[in-house]
Amino acid sequence: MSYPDLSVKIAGLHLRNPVIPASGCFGFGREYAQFYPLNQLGAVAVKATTLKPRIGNPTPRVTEVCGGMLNAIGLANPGVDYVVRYELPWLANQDVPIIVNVAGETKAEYVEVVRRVCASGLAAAIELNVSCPNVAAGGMTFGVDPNILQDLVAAVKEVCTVPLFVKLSPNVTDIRESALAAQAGGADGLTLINTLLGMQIDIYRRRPVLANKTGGLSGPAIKPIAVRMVYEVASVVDIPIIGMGGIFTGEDAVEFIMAGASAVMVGTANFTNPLACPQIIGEIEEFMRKQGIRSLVEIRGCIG
Amino acid sequence: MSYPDLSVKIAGLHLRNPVIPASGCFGFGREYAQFYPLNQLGAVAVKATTLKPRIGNPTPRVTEVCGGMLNAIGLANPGVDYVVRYELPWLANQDVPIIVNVAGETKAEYVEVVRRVCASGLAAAIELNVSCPNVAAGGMTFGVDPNILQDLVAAVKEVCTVPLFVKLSPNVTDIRESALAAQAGGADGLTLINTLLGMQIDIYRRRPVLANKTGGLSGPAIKPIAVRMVYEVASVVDIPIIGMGGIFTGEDAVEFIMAGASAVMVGTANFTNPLACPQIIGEIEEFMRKQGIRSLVEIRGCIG
Amino acid sequence: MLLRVKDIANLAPDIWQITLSGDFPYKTVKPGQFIMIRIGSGKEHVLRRPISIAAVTEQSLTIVLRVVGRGTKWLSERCIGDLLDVLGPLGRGFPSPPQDAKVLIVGGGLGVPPLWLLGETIQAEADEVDVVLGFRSQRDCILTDEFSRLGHLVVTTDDGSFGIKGNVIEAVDSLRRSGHSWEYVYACGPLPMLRNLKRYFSNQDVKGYVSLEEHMACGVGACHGCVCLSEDRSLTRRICVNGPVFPWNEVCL
Amino acid sequence: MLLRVKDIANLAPDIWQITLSGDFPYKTVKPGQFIMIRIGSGKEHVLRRPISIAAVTEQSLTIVLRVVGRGTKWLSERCIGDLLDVLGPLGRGFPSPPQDAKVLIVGGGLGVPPLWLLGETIQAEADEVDVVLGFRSQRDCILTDEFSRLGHLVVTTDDGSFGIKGNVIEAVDSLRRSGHSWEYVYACGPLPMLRNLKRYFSNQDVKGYVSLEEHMACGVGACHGCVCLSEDRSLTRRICVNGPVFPWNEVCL
Ligand SMILES: Cc1cc2nc3c(=O)[nH]c(=O)nc-3n(C[C@H](O)[C@H](O)[C@H](O)COP(=O)(O)OP(=O)(O)OC[C@H]3O[C@@H](n4cnc5c(N)ncnc54)[C@H](O)[C@@H]3O)c2cc1C
Ligand SMILES: Cc1cc2nc3c(=O)[nH]c(=O)nc-3n(C[C@H](O)[C@H](O)[C@H](O)COP(=O)(O)OP(=O)(O)OC[C@H]3O[C@@H](n4cnc5c(N)ncnc54)[C@H](O)[C@@H]3O)c2cc1C
Ligand SMILES: Cc1cc2nc3c(=O)[nH]c(=O)nc-3n(C[C@H](O)[C@H](O)[C@H](O)COP(=O)(O)O)c2cc1C
Ligand SMILES: Cc1cc2nc3c(=O)[nH]c(=O)nc-3n(C[C@H](O)[C@H](O)[C@H](O)COP(=O)(O)O)c2cc1C
Ligand code: FES
Ligand code: FES
Repeated sequence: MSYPDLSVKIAGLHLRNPVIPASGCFGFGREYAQFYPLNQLGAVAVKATTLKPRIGNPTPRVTEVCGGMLNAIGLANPGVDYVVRYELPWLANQDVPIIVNVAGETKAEYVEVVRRVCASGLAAAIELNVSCPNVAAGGMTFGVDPNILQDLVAAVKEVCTVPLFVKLSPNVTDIRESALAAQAGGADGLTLINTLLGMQIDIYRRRPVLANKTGGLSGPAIKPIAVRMVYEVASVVDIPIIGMGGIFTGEDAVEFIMAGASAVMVGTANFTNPLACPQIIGEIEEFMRKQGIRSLVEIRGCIG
Repeated sequence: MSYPDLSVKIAGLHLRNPVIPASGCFGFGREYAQFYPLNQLGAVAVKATTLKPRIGNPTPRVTEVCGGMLNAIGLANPGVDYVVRYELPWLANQDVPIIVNVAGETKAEYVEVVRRVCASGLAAAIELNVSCPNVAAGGMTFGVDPNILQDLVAAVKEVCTVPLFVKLSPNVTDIRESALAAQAGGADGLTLINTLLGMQIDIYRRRPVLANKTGGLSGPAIKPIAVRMVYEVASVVDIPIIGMGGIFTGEDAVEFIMAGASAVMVGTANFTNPLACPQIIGEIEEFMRKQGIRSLVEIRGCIG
Repeated sequence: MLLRVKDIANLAPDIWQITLSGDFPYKTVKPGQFIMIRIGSGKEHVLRRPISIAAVTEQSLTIVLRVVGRGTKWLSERCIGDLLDVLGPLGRGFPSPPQDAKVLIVGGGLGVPPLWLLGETIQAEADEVDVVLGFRSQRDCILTDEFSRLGHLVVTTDDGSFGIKGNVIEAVDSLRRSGHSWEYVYACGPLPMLRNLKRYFSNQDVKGYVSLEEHMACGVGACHGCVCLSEDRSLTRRICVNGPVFPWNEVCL
Repeated sequence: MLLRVKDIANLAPDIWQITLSGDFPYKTVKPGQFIMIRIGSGKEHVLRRPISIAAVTEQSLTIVLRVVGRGTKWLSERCIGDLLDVLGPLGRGFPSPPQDAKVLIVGGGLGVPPLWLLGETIQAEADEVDVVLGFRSQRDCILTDEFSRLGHLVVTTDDGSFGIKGNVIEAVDSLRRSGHSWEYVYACGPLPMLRNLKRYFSNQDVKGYVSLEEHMACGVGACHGCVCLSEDRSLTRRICVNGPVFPWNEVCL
């Protein structure tokens, strides 16, 4: 049987395969390069970058829950100038496309960060993080109002010289509205889902486990919600989708592709198993081989 | 050490303890009476009742996912007249308060069902199901628009002669808005959360596992979301809350109480372990005894 | 109930036979009844898996299962001495035929195990028992030795690698053409097989019973997850408590 | 890496010592380093648990843990022969003191295990090693025999049920008043203990190193979950890769 073709074309990007470590779960790539060469990956989505450096929320800011985890990192990052100068160049040398996740508190900040990232020439694509539940200003507020979202995307699109992905929040009544707003604003693609807002209580200390009280829920627990949302969004938009939420195995990834995603991102699984991404790539390939699927296009959105 | 007092007073109801099997997960009580006397429970919430009998959705209509399950039962029930005549009388003899879950496709239908249930004199309380994700008309549509919700609750309240609880949908951007709308409409209490809409795909058959495609996600996977929502709602309403979502142990139940719930409901856990409810009651009692808590009021909402 | 794994054996690729012992009302078990087994001990798996009782003694019960997903995989990895959390016996089994009745038993694939217990139970009473079992291929054949002791056995495989090539309906048909006739038919297997069997006997004076499968949550009648439609499609029946065995003229196949 | 449980023993109520063997770079291990252990094999537990390396030989490593939640409970229930999925050695350990330095080791509760390996490592080189260990009560005391072989040992308990009644700072203070002095202080234990120790030595010419704990997700520096603040609170340091051991004047305790 011939070797299945895992490559995907998405919003003008050519990826070796559809597996991309998710933003915030892979740093700027350095840490996982000790486990495998990063050019095995389809692309790498790096940690959210903001205009100014941010130290993030107080700790504890991660905790485990059944089938997942909560995080309230709070967009900790060294700021766009540092990222562009000291983080991206190393990663750009690893022969893997870089997707730079961008966050901000104001429209102007988003625009400025995207401008600087694009100017560096190091990003293959931008992922606009309008859905982070862990910061007081900005972040999710952009993600839950379609009008504000469309306006933000349009403003960013004007300065964005690479494909622009918008990362949608699942904490909404109808994610199709957000998706259509992002598309109307000029997004070249969508990534979904970000985390769902959750809380865990330490009943012996009588207080929330996370210092920030609430945090974003990720991991296998959210997979059915994520698959449903990818399916819903795929049925209303024309732009490609990168799906994520609880992907731990190749079979999980195939679920997202059948729901309509062109590629997938893997977050929490990297923590459970640092080799998660290459293993998932291998499992997708094995599934394709066993099922006689030559290209992922054959099964993308196949459940109709 | 003295025996801790598990009894709770909620919206005028006196319950022996705060543990109530959740609607749809306990039938009309008969099936679980073979495992233990139902008067050990705080109350019993029975399966959703509609005006006409409903056969529900095609099968498969339940499936397991990581840390939970999806269901798309679709409000299958024999109709209010049958329920009032053949199901409630038996349960009413078990010496346990009955909370009757009511669903409908139109406001008029809700009102009529509530009228007939109240007329029977067998219900200790009504729980308005405005959040079922598994039916085409009605159900969740009432749950996601605050204005429609308030109007519905007000209409039902007029004919409701027992305490009226409104069960909120988690599939919304801000559940506090639904909570305030229900309160404004005259609800005596709130129950939350219902299931989150999810989907699972059988990648070998290339189709959704559930015949209905999507279903409601319940079980431990949703607990952090549910705890967060109870906490959010408790901070804005004055009426009592019954919390639920993934409660499997007494410690889980205590989390909801500390988040602000006066009582809890237990759904999926009954399937995993038919003795879940009495065991949870025992574990709450043990926790209270070990921590020197005499009454649940001492810890309700204690994380502030 | 916690039952202990007394024995676990691989019968065919992906097919395992597990014998359980411990406190269980073995004597009350009727052929066609099933148990619900908890998977793991944590919260990852919230639904028990329904598995038919394939054989029972005074102090043990045996199940036969095919690995199709995570739950059955986990079960196949149990070791002798492990404890399983079991609920049962559940459901209504096959009604016994009257003394000296002429009986046909038809099984397909993993529908075969519950018929084993049925065959053993009615062997004594029935006049003659014909058994037709269908499998995909020789490597999937299970319990054929056991059934050959119970009556006249015909085995079919889709690819002809064992027994007669063909499906069970064809085998039933040629039995009938060669003079066999039956008053009671008991069947368990894939839905299309049951549907075709019911259709095959539709104009004949035969009492037929089928055992149905559906995804289950509670296993005790509370959740309404496992329903099938009544023959006239007006009502639902809960497979876990009203079945899994139904007279075939009462349900819509 | 999959390591095999070679030995598991209960040291004190809820405290377990586990020795692991298998392919692991034992020789590179520095005192203060830790491993991240996967809990279970399914998807219920997605975060590994950080546990310090308490002792190491050429072919095994030992950890000591207290059961405080689901993960440590699961670990305590392992049996000899079981495999554990381990990541490590992780983090930067305690720097060795110069030859003939005067060293004080201070441990509190479950901060004691990583200091065991430290003590063994520096015993040869240091001039004299004073060790002060604090526990809540006699029943919580662990590794005291091991430490008494490493140097001059003082044990305190909050309730006086073993050793001296009081906390470790008081014990350190009376050692100093009785003439002891140190150039290097190594400490691991609850944050308040570390904070008080740093304050106690604040005006003295002592190099202090503390090992910090925080909830971790990745354990390798990628998630920024496990940070502490730099002394001036302007920056964060990742405990898993920049620590867990820090010079105490570099971090805000
Ligand atoms: C009354 C009854 C008796 C049965 N007896 C046997 C038997 O003796 N031997 C045997 O091998 N199998 C039997 N089955 C089928 C068996 O229950 C399923 O194969 C099993 O539940 C699959 O679980 P899984 O986790 O391996 O598969 P998964 O596909 O991972 O299961 C996911 C979910 O779907 C449900 N599910 C999937 N397939 C089925 C199915 N065919 N029937 C019911 N639920 C399903 C599971 O229970 C679980 O909730 C019986 C089913 C029923 C209803
Ligand atoms: C570098 C380092 C070394 C450690 N060495 C040891 C040791 O040698 N012996 C020992 O007994 N303990 C040690 N701990 C603490 C140990 O990691 C926690 O007790 C353990 O993770 C608790 O897990 P649990 O599932 O039992 O508890 P739960 O409370 O159920 O855990 C829930 C989540 O919180 C995290 N968590 C809870 N408490 C802590 C904590 N104190 N530190 C870090 N994460 C926590 C868990 O990792 C998990 O993600 C160390 C911690 C760190 C950071
Ligand atoms: C620790 C952590 C940090 C994250 N940081 C970011 C971030 O900076 N930007 C972003 O868009 N998403 C962030 N996410 C969300 C993930 O990219 C992803 O959307 C989510 O975790 C769901 O995928 P998973 O279930 O595979 O983890 C973070 C998630 C985790 C767990
Ligand atoms: C099989 C099933 C049927 C349900 N039917 C109803 C229902 O009829 N009415 C209702 O308000 N909620 C229904 N629910 C939702 C539960 O009452 C509960 O809100 C939800 O399952 C979350 O709780 P849990 O995680 O403890 O199951 C149903 C849930 C399940 C799993
Ligand atoms: S499985 Fe719940 S009613 Fe049958
Ligand atoms: S645990 Fe992820 S950075 Fe330290």
